[in-house]
Amino acid sequence: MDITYYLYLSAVLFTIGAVGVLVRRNAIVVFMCVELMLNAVNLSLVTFARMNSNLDGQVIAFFVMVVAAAEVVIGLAIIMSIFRSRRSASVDDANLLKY
Amino acid sequence: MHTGFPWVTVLGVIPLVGVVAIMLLPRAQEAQAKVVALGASLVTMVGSIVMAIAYENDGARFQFTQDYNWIKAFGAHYAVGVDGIALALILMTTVLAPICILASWHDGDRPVVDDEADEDARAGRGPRLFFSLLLATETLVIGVFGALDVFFFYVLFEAMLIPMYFLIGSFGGPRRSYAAVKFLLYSLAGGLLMLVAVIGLFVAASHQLGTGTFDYRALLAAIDSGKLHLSHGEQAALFLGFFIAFAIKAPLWPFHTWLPDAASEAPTGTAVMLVGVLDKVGTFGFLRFCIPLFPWAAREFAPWVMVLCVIGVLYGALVAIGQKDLKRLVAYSSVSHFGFIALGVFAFTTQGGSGATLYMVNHGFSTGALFLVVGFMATRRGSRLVDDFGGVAKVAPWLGAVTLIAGLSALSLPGLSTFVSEFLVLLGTFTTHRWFAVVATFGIVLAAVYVLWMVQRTIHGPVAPAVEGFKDLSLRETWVIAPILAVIVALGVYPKPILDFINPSIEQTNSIVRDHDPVPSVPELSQTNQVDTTLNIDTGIGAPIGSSN
Amino acid sequence: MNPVLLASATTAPLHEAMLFWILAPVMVVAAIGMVFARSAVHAAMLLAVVMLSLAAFYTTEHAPFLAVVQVVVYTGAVLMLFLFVLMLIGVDSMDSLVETLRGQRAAAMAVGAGFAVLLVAGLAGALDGFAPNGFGADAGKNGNVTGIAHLLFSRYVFAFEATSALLITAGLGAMVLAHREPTGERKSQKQRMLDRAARGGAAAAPLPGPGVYADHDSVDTPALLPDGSVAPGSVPAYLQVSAGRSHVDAVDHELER
Amino acid sequence: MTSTTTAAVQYAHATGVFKLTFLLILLPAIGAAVLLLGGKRTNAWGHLLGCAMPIGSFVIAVIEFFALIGRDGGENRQLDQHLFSWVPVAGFHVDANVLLDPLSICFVLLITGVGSLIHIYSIGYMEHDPDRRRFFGQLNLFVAAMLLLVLADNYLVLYVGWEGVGLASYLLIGFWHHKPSAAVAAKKAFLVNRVGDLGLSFAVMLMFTTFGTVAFDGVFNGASSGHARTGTMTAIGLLLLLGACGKSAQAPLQSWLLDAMEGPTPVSALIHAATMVTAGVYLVARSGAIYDVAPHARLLVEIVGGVTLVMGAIIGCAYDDIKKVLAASTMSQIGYMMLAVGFGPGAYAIGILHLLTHGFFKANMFLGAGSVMHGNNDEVNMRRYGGLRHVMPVTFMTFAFGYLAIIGMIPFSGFFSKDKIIEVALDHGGASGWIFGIVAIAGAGMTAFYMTRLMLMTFFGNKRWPRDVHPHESPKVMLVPMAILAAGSLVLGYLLILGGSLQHFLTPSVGPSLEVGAHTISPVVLSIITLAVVAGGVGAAWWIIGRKPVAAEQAPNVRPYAHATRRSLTGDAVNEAVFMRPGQYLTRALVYFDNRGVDGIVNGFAAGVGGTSARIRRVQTGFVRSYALSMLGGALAIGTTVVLLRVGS
Repeated sequence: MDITYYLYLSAVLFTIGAVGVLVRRNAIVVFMCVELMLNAVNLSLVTFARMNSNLDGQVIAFFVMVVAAAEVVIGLAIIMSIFRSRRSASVDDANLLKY
Repeated sequence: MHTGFPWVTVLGVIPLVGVVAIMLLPRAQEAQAKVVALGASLVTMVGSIVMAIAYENDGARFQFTQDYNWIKAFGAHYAVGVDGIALALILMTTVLAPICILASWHDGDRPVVDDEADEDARAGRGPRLFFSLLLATETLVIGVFGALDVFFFYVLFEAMLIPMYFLIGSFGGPRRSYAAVKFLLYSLAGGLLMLVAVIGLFVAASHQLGTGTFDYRALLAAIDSGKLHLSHGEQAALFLGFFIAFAIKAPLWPFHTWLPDAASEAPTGTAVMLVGVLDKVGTFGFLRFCIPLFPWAAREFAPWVMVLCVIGVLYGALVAIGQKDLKRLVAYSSVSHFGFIALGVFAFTTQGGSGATLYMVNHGFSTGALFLVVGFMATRRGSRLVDDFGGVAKVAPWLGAVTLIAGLSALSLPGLSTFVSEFLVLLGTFTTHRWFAVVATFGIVLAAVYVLWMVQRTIHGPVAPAVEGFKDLSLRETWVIAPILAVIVALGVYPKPILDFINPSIEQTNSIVRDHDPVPSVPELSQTNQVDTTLNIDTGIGAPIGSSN
Repeated sequence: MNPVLLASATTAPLHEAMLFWILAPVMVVAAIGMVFARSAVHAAMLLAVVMLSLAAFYTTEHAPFLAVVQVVVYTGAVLMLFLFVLMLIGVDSMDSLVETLRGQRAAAMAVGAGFAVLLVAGLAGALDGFAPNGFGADAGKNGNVTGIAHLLFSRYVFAFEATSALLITAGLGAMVLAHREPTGERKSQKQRMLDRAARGGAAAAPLPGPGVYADHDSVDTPALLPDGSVAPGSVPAYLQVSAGRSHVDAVDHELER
Repeated sequence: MTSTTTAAVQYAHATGVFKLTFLLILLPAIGAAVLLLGGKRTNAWGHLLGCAMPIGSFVIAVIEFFALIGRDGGENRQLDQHLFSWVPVAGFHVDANVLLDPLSICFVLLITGVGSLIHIYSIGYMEHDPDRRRFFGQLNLFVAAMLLLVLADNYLVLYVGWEGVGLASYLLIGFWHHKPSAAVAAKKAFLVNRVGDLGLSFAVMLMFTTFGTVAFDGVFNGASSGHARTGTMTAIGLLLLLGACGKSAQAPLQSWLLDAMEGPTPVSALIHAATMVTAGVYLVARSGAIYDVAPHARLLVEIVGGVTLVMGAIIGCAYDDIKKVLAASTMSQIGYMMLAVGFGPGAYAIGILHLLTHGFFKANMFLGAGSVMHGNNDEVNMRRYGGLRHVMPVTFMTFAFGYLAIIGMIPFSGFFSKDKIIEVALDHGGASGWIFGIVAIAGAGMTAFYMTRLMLMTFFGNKRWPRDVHPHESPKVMLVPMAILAAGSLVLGYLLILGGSLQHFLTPSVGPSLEVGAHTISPVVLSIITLAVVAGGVGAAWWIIGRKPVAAEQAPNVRPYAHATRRSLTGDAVNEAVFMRPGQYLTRALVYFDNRGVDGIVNGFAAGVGGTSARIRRVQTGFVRSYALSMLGGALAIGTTVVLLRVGS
C-alpha cells in the first residue's frame, strides 16, 4: 500500500464534508461537516509530515485542532443564541442579509 | 522655480480660511456664515485684481509660479502659476464668487416649515455647510486654473465635483438628487478617462525621458524640444482621453444632457458657479492640455471637434427655443455658447483663441446674469415655467430691464461684452474653416429667437394674474445684478485690458499647432508692390480683377 | 539515503495497509452516512466513528501525540460539546432532507464530484514521480512528543502563544454569547418557596419521583398516588415528549381497566 | 467695368472743432444713460434733458458742417478722430474711431435735426404716458446708436451702431410692451434685422480675410487696388446688400416694417421713416468702392430697389391703417433710393438727395398722422376719419406739404429728388435702364394714387368718426416741429440741387457725379411725362375714392389680388409657412430628440446598469448554502484552471 492513499482518502473525506455543508440545513450538522473537512485536512498534513520526514506538518495539524476547538466553541454559542431568538437551527432561516 | 509673489496659493487659501472660520461658528450664530463667506470672497477678489495688475503682459509665459515636490514617488508637484488665460479665468471666478454668495443669501437657510422626514434628510444643511461648500468650490476652481502639474490638476478637477455635488444634492430643487447624481456620475466617467490619459502621459514620458514627470512646463518643454516624441497613435489616444473629459465638463454636444438638469435644479448662485465658472475648466482644458501637449492629434481631430461645436451651437439654440422651463432654456443657451467657445479654440487662430478665452470670461458674466434674473423671477413666482409669467416689465420695471439686458448679452448684442468675443471666435474660425463659421453664425439668429421669445412671453405682454404682486428688485438683488451688468457693458466697450494679457498666451499656445495666422489675400495698400503670395483663402469664385482688365 | 530505502519509502508496512483497507471504507461510509443522516445525533455518532478511525491512522502514521489529542480534544471534547448543544436545542426533531433551494442538491453533488475529481487528479499529477524525503516523521532522538514540544516552544512559539490568546478569547466569547441577562431581580430560595406556597395548589413537599408505587421503576414511569391514580408532574416533561407516552399511557390504561 | 482710379483713400486727423465729433454720439448716450438708469427721480425733467441732448448734438453738427465747408475740397474734408483701441488682437486691430466726412455730416444733420424736432414733438405726443421718461431715454439711445452707425470709420464699429439702432427700434416698437401685438412686432423687427445682420457680419469677415482689415480706408483701397477677385467682391457686395435689405425693409426682408407701426408715432417718424430704415442706403453708398468692382452685386441692388419700389406702392394702395400706408410708402421710397445708389458712382448723391428730402417729408407726414391719431383717440383706421381738414387745419396744411412733396409736385422737394432718379435710371442705358426707368415712373404714378387716397380718406369727404370721438387740433409743441418739417419739404430739394451743391459736397465720400453726354430723354420732357403720370394717379384716386362716400367698414369680399395686397402681398404668410412653422416643428422635434434621444442614451445606459445590477442583486439570496456553493464552484473553477494551465504548459 502506498502512503499516498492517505491523501486520496483525505480528498474524498474533504469532498464529502463539503457536499455535506452544501446540502444540510441543520446548522449543527453543517458544523459537523466542517469539522469533517478539517479532519480530512489534518490527515493530509500528518501524511505530508511523514512523507517529508519532519514534524512541522504535525505541529500545523495540532494548531488546526486548537483553532478548530476555539471555532467550535464560538460557533456553537452563536448557533445557540440564534436558536434562542428564532427557535430554529436551520441555516436557511437566517437569510435576512440579502439583496 | 519660484517667481514673484505666490498669488495663486494665497488666492486659493483665502476662501479656505473663510471655510475654517465658518466651521468655527457656533450653531446659534450660523447666519454669520454668509457675512464671513462674503468677506472672504471679496478679499479674494481684491487679491486677484492686484495680481492682474502685477501681471506683466509681455513677461514670462507663466508668472507667480511656485514649485514644490508633492509625491516624489511619481514626480507629482505642487506647481502653480498663471498665464494670461488662467489669469483671465481666475479674475472671472473671483469676481463672480462674491456675487454668487450674495445671490445665495437665503439659499442656505434652514427651512422654517418642513415635515419631519424632510428635516431628517436635510439634517446637515444650513448656512454653514452651504457657504463652506461655495468657498471650497472657489478654492478648487482657482487651483484648477492655476495648476501647473498635470496630476495636481487632475486631483483638483475631480475634487471640484464634491462640493458641487453636495450643493446641488442638498440645497437644490425638487429633483435635486437625480440631478446631482447625474452630474457626479457623468463628470466622474469623463474624469476617469482623463485619469487613464494622465497615467498614459506619465508612462510615455517616463519611457522616453527616463524619469516620469507630471510637471506641465517640463512636459511642454520636452515636447517642444522634441525630447518627448509621442507617436500618432499615442497622441490620438491621450488626446481623446483628455478631450472627452473636458467635453463633458464644458459641455459639448452630445455630452451636454447633465447640464440642463444640474443647472435647473441647483440653487441660483450655485448654478451661476456651475455654468459660469466650473464648466470653463473644460474649455480651459482644451487650451491648456489638449492642444499644446498633443499638437498632431489636435490638428487631426480639429475638424471633427468643430463639427461637434457647430452642431452644438445650432442644436443648443434650437432646443433652447423649445424649452418651457426658464432655467433649462438658459442651460441650453449655454450649450450653444460652449459650442462657440470650443469652435474658437480649435480654429487655431489668434482671433479664435483670444475670442474663445474672452468668451469664457464673458459667458461667465452673461449666463450668470441670466441665471440670476431667472432666479429672481422664479423666487417671486414659485415657478420656472415660461407660461406662468407675463408682463413682468409692467409690474416690476427694473426686474424687466435687467432681464432684457441679460438676454441681450446672451444674444451678443454689440456694445455688450459677448459680442466682441463671439465675433472674434467667428472671425477666427472664418479665416481657417469658412463654412463652419458660416453655419455657426446662424446660431446668433437663433439666439435672438430664444432670447426675444422668452422676453416676449415673460416680461412683455399682458400682466399675468400671478405676476401682479411682483415686487421690484430689492437692494440685495440690485447689488447682485448691477456689478455683473456693469462688467458686461464695460468689457463690451473696452475689452482691451483683458485681451492684452490673453493675446500673448494664446499666440504661444497656437504657435505649437500652427506656424502663423492665415494672411489676408489682398495685402494692404502699403504692400501692394509685393508679390501676392498668400492666396490661401478666397472664395474660389472668379478671377482676380487685375487679370480681367 | 540509499536507493533501496527510497524505493521502499512510499510503501507502508503490511499491518498499516490492513488497517487502512479496513478503516478507510468505514470512514467513507460513516462520512457519507453523516451527511445523509436525518437525526443530528446519528450524524454526531457517525462523525465520532470517522474521528476515532483517524486517531487510529495517526498512530500508524508516526503521530502518537496527535492521535491522543484527536481522541481527547476532538472526540472527547469537541464532539461532546456538539452533543450538549444538540441536547440543549432539542434532539427530538428529525431533519427533513427535502431540498428547499432549487437545484442546490444537484449542483452540490455535481460540484462536489467535480471537486473530488480535481483533487484526486491534482494529487495524482503532483505525486507522479514524487520521491518522498524519507519515511516516517523525523521524531528526533527523544520521540514524537518531545519533538513536537521542541518545535512548539521554539520555532512556533509565537503561534502557540497566539493560539492561547485565541482560546481565551473564544472562551470569553462563548460565555458572552451564551449568557442571558436575568430579566427581574434574583429571588432567594426562601422567597421562591414562599411564593410557591402562596400560589397554592402546589404540593408543599417535593413531588414524588418516577416509579413510586408503580409496577415499574423506569425513569419514565409515573408515580402513583395512594388512590392508584397517576401523580402529575412525577415524570419530567421532556421525557414524556422524547420517549413517547408509552409508559404513562400504559399505566393510565391499566388503571382504567 | 467702371473701375475708379481715384487716389487712395486717406483720412486726415481731426483737429480743432472736429475734435468734438465724439460728443455727437456721447451727448445722446449720456442722455440715454441718465434717463434709463435714473429712474423715477428724473421723471420731472427727463423729457427736457431728452430734447436737450440731440439739440446739443445738432448744434455741434451745424458748427462742424460749416467748418467742413470752410475747408478746401478733397480729402481734407474727411476727418478721422481716434478715440481708443477697441479690439486689439494680433492681426485684427479695431479702433473705436469716428470719421466725419461729407456723407456722414449729411446724415448727422438729418438725424440730429429731424431727431430734435421729433423729440420736441414727442413732449406733446407722449404727455399723458406714464413712461414718457423711458421713451425719451430710448429715443436718445437710438440717436446715439444711429450717430455711431454713420460716424464709424470701420465696418465693425458700424456694425455696433447697426445693431444698436436695431435694439433701439426693438425697444421703441415694443414701447407699449404690455400690448401683445407690440411685443410681437418688436421681436419680429429684431429677428428680421438679425437675418440681415448675418449678411453684414459675413461681409465683415470676408473683408477681413481678404484685406486683413475692416477699416473703411483699408477696405476701399484694397478693393480699388484691383488685387481682389471679382467673385470675392461680388460676395461682399451681396452680403452687404443682405444687411441693407434687413435694415431698410427691402424685399425679401420687408415684412417687419408694417408691424413696426405698433410703436408710438414719433418712433415711426424718426426711426421707421427718416433715419434708421435709410441706413441700408447709407451702407451701399458708403461701400461704393466695393460695388464699383462688383457689377453683379450692383445689379442686384437695382433689382431689389425696383422690386421693393413697386411692392411697397402696391401694398400702400390696400391698407386702411394710416400708419401702415405710410410705412408701405416708406418701403417704396427707400426702393427709389436703393435704385439710385445701385446705379453707381454718379447716382450716389442722388440717392442721398432723395434720402434727405424723404427724411423731411415722410417725418412730416408721420408726425401729421400722429397728430391726427392724437386728436382721434389713437384711431388709425382711415375709414373712421373723413373731413378732418376743418377740425385740424394746421395738421392738414403741414400734411399737405408732405403729400405734395412725396408725389413729386413742382416745386416741392420730392420733385427734384425723384425726377433725378428717374432721369438717372433712363440715362443708365440699355434694357435695364429702360425697365427701371419705366418702373420708377410707374411707381411715381402709384405713389400719387395711394397718397391721394390717404388724403381723401383722412381730410376730405364725409365725417365718419364715432360719436364719442371729438377730433381736435394738437398742441403747439407738436405743431411747430410739423411746420418746420413742412417748410423743409417745400424748400429742401431746391436748396440741395442748387448748382449741384450736394453732389459736389459729397464727392470726397462717394466719388464725383458722372457727366452724361446725352440724356436718353431730355429732362424737361421727362419731367412733363412724370408729372402727367402723377396727375393720372391723383385723378384715378379721386375717380375711385373721392367721388362717393367712403364706407366705414372694409369691403369683405374682394378679388384675390386685393386680398393678397391687404395681407402685404402675403409676405407674412410666406414667412410663416417657410420659416416659422418648420422652425417650430424642428425645435419641438429636437426637444423630443434631446430628451428621448441624447438624454435617452445617457439615461438608458444608466438604466441598463441599474437593471443589470438589480438582476445580479437577486443572486444574493441570503442563503448561506448558496454562497457556499458558489465558493466551492469558484474554487473548483480556479483549481481546474490552474491544473489545466499546468498541463498545458
